[in-house]
Amino acid sequence: MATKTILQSINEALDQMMEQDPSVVVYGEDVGFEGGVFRTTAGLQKKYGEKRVFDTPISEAAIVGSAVGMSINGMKPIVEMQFSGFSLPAYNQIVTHVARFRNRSRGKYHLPLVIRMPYGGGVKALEHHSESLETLYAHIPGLKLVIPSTPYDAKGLLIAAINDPDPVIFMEPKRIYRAFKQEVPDEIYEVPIGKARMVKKGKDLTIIAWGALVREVEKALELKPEIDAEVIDLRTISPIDFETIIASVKKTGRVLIVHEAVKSFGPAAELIAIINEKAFVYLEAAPRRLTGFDITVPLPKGEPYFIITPEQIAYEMQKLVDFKA
Amino acid sequence: MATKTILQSINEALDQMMEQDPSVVVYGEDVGFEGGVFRTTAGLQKKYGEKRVFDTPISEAAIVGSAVGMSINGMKPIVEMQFSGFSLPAYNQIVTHVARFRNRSRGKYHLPLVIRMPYGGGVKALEHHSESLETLYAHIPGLKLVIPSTPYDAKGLLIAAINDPDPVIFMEPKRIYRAFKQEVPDEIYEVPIGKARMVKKGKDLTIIAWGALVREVEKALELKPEIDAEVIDLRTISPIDFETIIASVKKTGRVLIVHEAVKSFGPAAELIAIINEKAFVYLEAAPRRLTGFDITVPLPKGEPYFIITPEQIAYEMQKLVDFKA
Amino acid sequence: MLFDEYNPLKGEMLQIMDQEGKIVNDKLEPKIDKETLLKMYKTMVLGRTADEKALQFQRQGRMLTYAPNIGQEAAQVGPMAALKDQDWLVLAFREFNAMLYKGVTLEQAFLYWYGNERGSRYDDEVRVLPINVPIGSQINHATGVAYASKLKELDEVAIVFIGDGGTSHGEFHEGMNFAATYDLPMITIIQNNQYAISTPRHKVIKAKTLAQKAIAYGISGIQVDGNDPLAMYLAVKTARERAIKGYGPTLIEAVTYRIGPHTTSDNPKLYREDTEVEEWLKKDPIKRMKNYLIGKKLWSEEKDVELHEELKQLVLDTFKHVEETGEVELNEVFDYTYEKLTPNLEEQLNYYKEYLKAEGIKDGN
Amino acid sequence: MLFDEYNPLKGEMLQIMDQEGKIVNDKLEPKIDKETLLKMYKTMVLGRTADEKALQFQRQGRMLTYAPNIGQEAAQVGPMAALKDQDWLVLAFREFNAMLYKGVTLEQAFLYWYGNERGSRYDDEVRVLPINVPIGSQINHATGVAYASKLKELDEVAIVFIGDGGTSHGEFHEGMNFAATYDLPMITIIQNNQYAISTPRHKVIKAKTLAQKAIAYGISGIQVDGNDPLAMYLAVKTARERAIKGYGPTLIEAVTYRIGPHTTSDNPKLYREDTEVEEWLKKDPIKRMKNYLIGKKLWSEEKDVELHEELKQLVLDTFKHVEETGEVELNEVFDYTYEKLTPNLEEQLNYYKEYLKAEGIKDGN
Ligand SMILES: Cc1ncc(C[n+]2csc(CCOP(=O)(O)OP(=O)(O)O)c2C)c(N)n1
Ligand SMILES: Cc1ncc(C[n+]2csc(CCOP(=O)(O)OP(=O)(O)O)c2C)c(N)n1
Ligand SMILES: [Mg+2]
Ligand SMILES: [Mg+2]
Repeated sequence: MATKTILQSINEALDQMMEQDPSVVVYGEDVGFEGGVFRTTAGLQKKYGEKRVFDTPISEAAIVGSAVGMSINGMKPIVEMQFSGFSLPAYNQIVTHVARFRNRSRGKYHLPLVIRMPYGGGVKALEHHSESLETLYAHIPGLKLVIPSTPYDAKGLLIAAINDPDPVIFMEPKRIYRAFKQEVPDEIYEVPIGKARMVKKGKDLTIIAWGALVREVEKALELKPEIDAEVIDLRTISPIDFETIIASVKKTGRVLIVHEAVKSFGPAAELIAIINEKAFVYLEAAPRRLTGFDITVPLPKGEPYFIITPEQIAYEMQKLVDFKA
Repeated sequence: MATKTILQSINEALDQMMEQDPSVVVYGEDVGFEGGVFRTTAGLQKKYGEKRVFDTPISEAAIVGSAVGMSINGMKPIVEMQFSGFSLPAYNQIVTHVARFRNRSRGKYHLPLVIRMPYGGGVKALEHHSESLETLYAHIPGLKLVIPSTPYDAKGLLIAAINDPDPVIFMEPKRIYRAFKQEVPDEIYEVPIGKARMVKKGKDLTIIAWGALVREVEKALELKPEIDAEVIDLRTISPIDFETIIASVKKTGRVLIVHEAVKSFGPAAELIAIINEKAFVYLEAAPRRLTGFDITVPLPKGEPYFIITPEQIAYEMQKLVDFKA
Repeated sequence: MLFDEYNPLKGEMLQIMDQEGKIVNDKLEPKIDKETLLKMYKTMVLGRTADEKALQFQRQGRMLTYAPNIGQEAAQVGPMAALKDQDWLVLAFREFNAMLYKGVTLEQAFLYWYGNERGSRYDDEVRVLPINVPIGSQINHATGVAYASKLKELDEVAIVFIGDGGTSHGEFHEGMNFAATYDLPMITIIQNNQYAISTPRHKVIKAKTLAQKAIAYGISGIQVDGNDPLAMYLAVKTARERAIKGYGPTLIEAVTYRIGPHTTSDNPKLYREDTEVEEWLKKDPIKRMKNYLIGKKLWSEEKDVELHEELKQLVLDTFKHVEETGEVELNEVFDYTYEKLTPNLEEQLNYYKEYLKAEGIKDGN
Repeated sequence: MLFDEYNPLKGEMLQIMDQEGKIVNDKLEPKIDKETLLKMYKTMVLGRTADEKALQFQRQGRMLTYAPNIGQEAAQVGPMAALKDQDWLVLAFREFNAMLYKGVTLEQAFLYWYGNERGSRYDDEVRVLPINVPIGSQINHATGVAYASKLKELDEVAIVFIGDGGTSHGEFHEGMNFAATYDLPMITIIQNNQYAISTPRHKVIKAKTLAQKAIAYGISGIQVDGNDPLAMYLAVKTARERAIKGYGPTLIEAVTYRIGPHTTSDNPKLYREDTEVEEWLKKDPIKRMKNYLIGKKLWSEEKDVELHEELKQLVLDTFKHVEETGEVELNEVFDYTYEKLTPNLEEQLNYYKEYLKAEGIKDGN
């Protein structure tokens, strides 16, 4: 066991799964020779050859569409969208095919593929390099959507995604690719899809977050030592782990959801709806959401207004515990 | 004044706006010579010529992308996606450009365009011809999303959309294109965007719906004469008319949201979140949502399981009024 | 080489038999065994019969929408005869005859248009992808299938169909380019039936031929008389050989005509003249194939009458069976979204069953 | 006709001056007035100077990402010189020189890469669309702009840039086909700089030339030495004349090379040899243009030294100004989503202001 970053964990998961299973192929724009613009696929082409790890034309629909065809013909493709903002040209393929082939063919064909994409802001990037598009994938029946927040989970969830018989969208919080290291087993292991992670037990309120914001929540806890928050890292955005969330809310009666995706029609709304459906009578305060504003992620000079800080989270925590019906 | 169907109202709105404003152009697949597969644009090419009303190649991205360019160069394009399911190949253009040009150019360019698309199920159609994709557009900052449910609103809202300085997605409930007639003024008039319609006042609970389902709700009322429901036709899905909704929920304390879009991460979730944020203490029951299941809209033989009936709405109404905290 | 000789820029269309089924290019007449020739013909007649009946069923309100293939039989059956069993067929939506030839049962094909997803679950060994509604997107599936075949070094190709209208879609471009990049064993057949719903091909595509689009991808392209089954056979056979040798994909434009409406919801009289249809009726591929077979003494008028009778009955019987067994159970609409029902879907299914029970509704349509 | 003579299938590339700036094709040497020639040259030098400085600023942590243009100046300035003021420039993202020529100020151009949207608000009369990040999608904007120009029967064209990598995108195809369909007054320049980030053009595009993609759309295409400003000028001038006459769009492949990294986040040493870069340095467009001007007695070494000094200072001063004024106010990030703040956005803005106040944070970054 050694300490690894999220980036290293992803690279290791890909490497080990390619080694173990010759049907795994990895491709996308600049994924092969260079090893990806973030270097998540570094070294793989050298090790597994140009046929299993390769560069593609700038054609997101072809990347995803071909992954559909490869899956049907026995491969396990893991494709990369260079940034989640550039998955949109492939959105038609993802919604109309990736999500539907099993249903359309009544189970004759299924697509055990993974679509990886770095996502989220905070890295001072150009337009379209910073969005958080969870809703667009979570709303589509037939897809699973997974987001790790730690090196350990990154490896385990990615392996689980590759082994999953259903197509998985795997969003990578690029802001923390290299932010910190963690002990990560050298072997292959799975972190189950569909299960949230209890980051910290608590009794005053429940905070739900995922991806890069889990760390920001942890920092916020330090700003508010007087509040005993329970923190849940959702990990799988779809299908949602009802159980963990509902158990927590029943206990605390108060809930704050934090995400960088824009607010309206965003993921927090679904969580609030579920909590209403399953734990309404336990609610002691109106659930709150702290999210990206309903605007385009600003270019770097304006981005700080958009990025959620530990201070804002702490501010929201206070509002929640102060709430009196 | 004469009675008109939704289809006729849409055709009339297009006709009158083209007549009034030479910068209006109307185009899309089969929109020109034939007048559209549903005949919404019938007669326009003959009247306004092939340059202003025309057939395009099967290229949704080009249809929407060219509308961006036309807007920049002084036109008011009204484009049609043959079915909302076929707007997905244009989704990249809509999200990255239609929604963002004003912001990107800090107001130098704005896009007063309208993207029309028939949507929804219940017409025994092939795959991809029946989806309800409100969330995909409502979640995107910079877009407005409008859905009429009556001939009167269809004409007034479409005219308002054409006059609106911001880009508007205009979804047409094709199931009721020809379902009924209503008195519709012959002149040009607007129904304001961003304002819901109070269909019926009531005190026991609030029902929010839009598009084809407003009629189904009305039918449900007849099945439950003992329940005095307030019915709101949302009309504009984004931006949402908070005021009307919150005023109603504060009065009734109970709310049912009915939509055909699939449930998870769907429009009802946002409404529930808003109601929590703004009227939590008034809630006497957990808000409920009656929506499409989280599956692909089935082909016609299975579609009846998916389509929401007045009986189901009535069943939900009863559950809501029966709820005791 | 065939594809040099018929380079699309030369403006020559490959034709082997004329409108009457007489060989006009005997150097190129392919040697096809009797069994295959008869299978080709019988499939075409079955396709035509089923097509005509489907239109009737639809008018009687017994079938839903239907997209007829009349006139395009050769463009579909010629290619299929040139393939091997292990080859993959990737569909657009107007390839009824190709499906039948490649092992989709008539019942499955009907069941789909009847409105039941089970109609897209072809038999396990049948290498056909389901009907693909989003125009153009199937090309990319074919590239993936072909990539896998090539990676595994198998003697397989993917053949994919698209309409003339479909070539304008971005996905056509991305898929063709992708296939060219990796020299994939893929064959693309454009069924240029002159229309995309109401829109004539010449009005929205400026290129003189569709075959010349191959040049954009640096691959071979050829324009073929799509109503000539032998020409279509030869083009695909040659393309297949090249693909297997590693020369990459081929783009084949089959020049043909949609005799019927776009679908049963369409009225072609709104946008085209009857005289145009009549001209094309003279080039009927079934007539040509029949004359060719009779000329070769492989077929006779008597056999033909018998065949038509037999297939008509088969179609009626099959459709009756579809009507008797074509309903969908509640579980079916939930069971295939994921391998296992998610907790969420389980809840939704249970909720619905509860509702049905509460209302005393039978669990069915 | 130029485009017949240089039909892309003939494999000839249009070149008017050689690597040293000597005219090698005097029949085609365009007659460009002195003022324009000097503007071309000065823009190229300004572009180069600004480019080199931007790389420095970025290394000093004062500029954000930056996509340098070094080596591609002629491919951008040649076309701009052949346009009229009322023509529209539709950008990809690597057209710094074209922007400057067409009236975008150096300050605006810098401000964008500094990370401020105001850098995309060019002056009202400047007909340039903002930098377009989603590869390929700008082609469709150009078709729309051109459609409007044609509908209004104006003497305007739209010129749109794309990279070699960008031609693989579906949107390139749809836009080119759309423009061809309606014979739109549009000119597409492919800056074939041999790379898409780390991916060499020849590895992912099988077609021998990019110009031959024109054939797929039934339009004119030509391959041009993109480091030859006169050749680029001539090709665009001819394309413009044809466009205005109603002959439709033209596809121009400018063969050039990206001397610098893809962006400041990229390390080209990972994927290409220095020797390759050195070969291309010999074809430097600025050297060629300078020699040409000196040969024509329009320029001198002394003036050149002066110009470089002057522009260097201009660049330093401008960037300093950008640093002093380049911050973004809170309202700016909210104000341009819609014409008016929606009630929802108003609420969000107020909420945030309240938060800042509560925390005693100054309303600013
Ligand atoms: C992406 C997409 N856009 C629009 C449609 C609607 N549509 C169905 S068939 C058709 C015309 C297809 O024409 P063509 O490709 O020539 O095939 P044909 O119908 O002639 O066989 C259209 C526009 C669709 N299915 N998919
Ligand atoms: C749709 C889309 N996919 C991916 C990217 C990421 N990306 C930015 S530049 C680039 C390479 C572009 O290459 P080319 O078109 O040759 O232009 P060049 O950078 O050489 O000027 C890529 C893949 C993008 N901007 N848009
Ligand atoms: Mg067609
Ligand atoms: Mg390039």
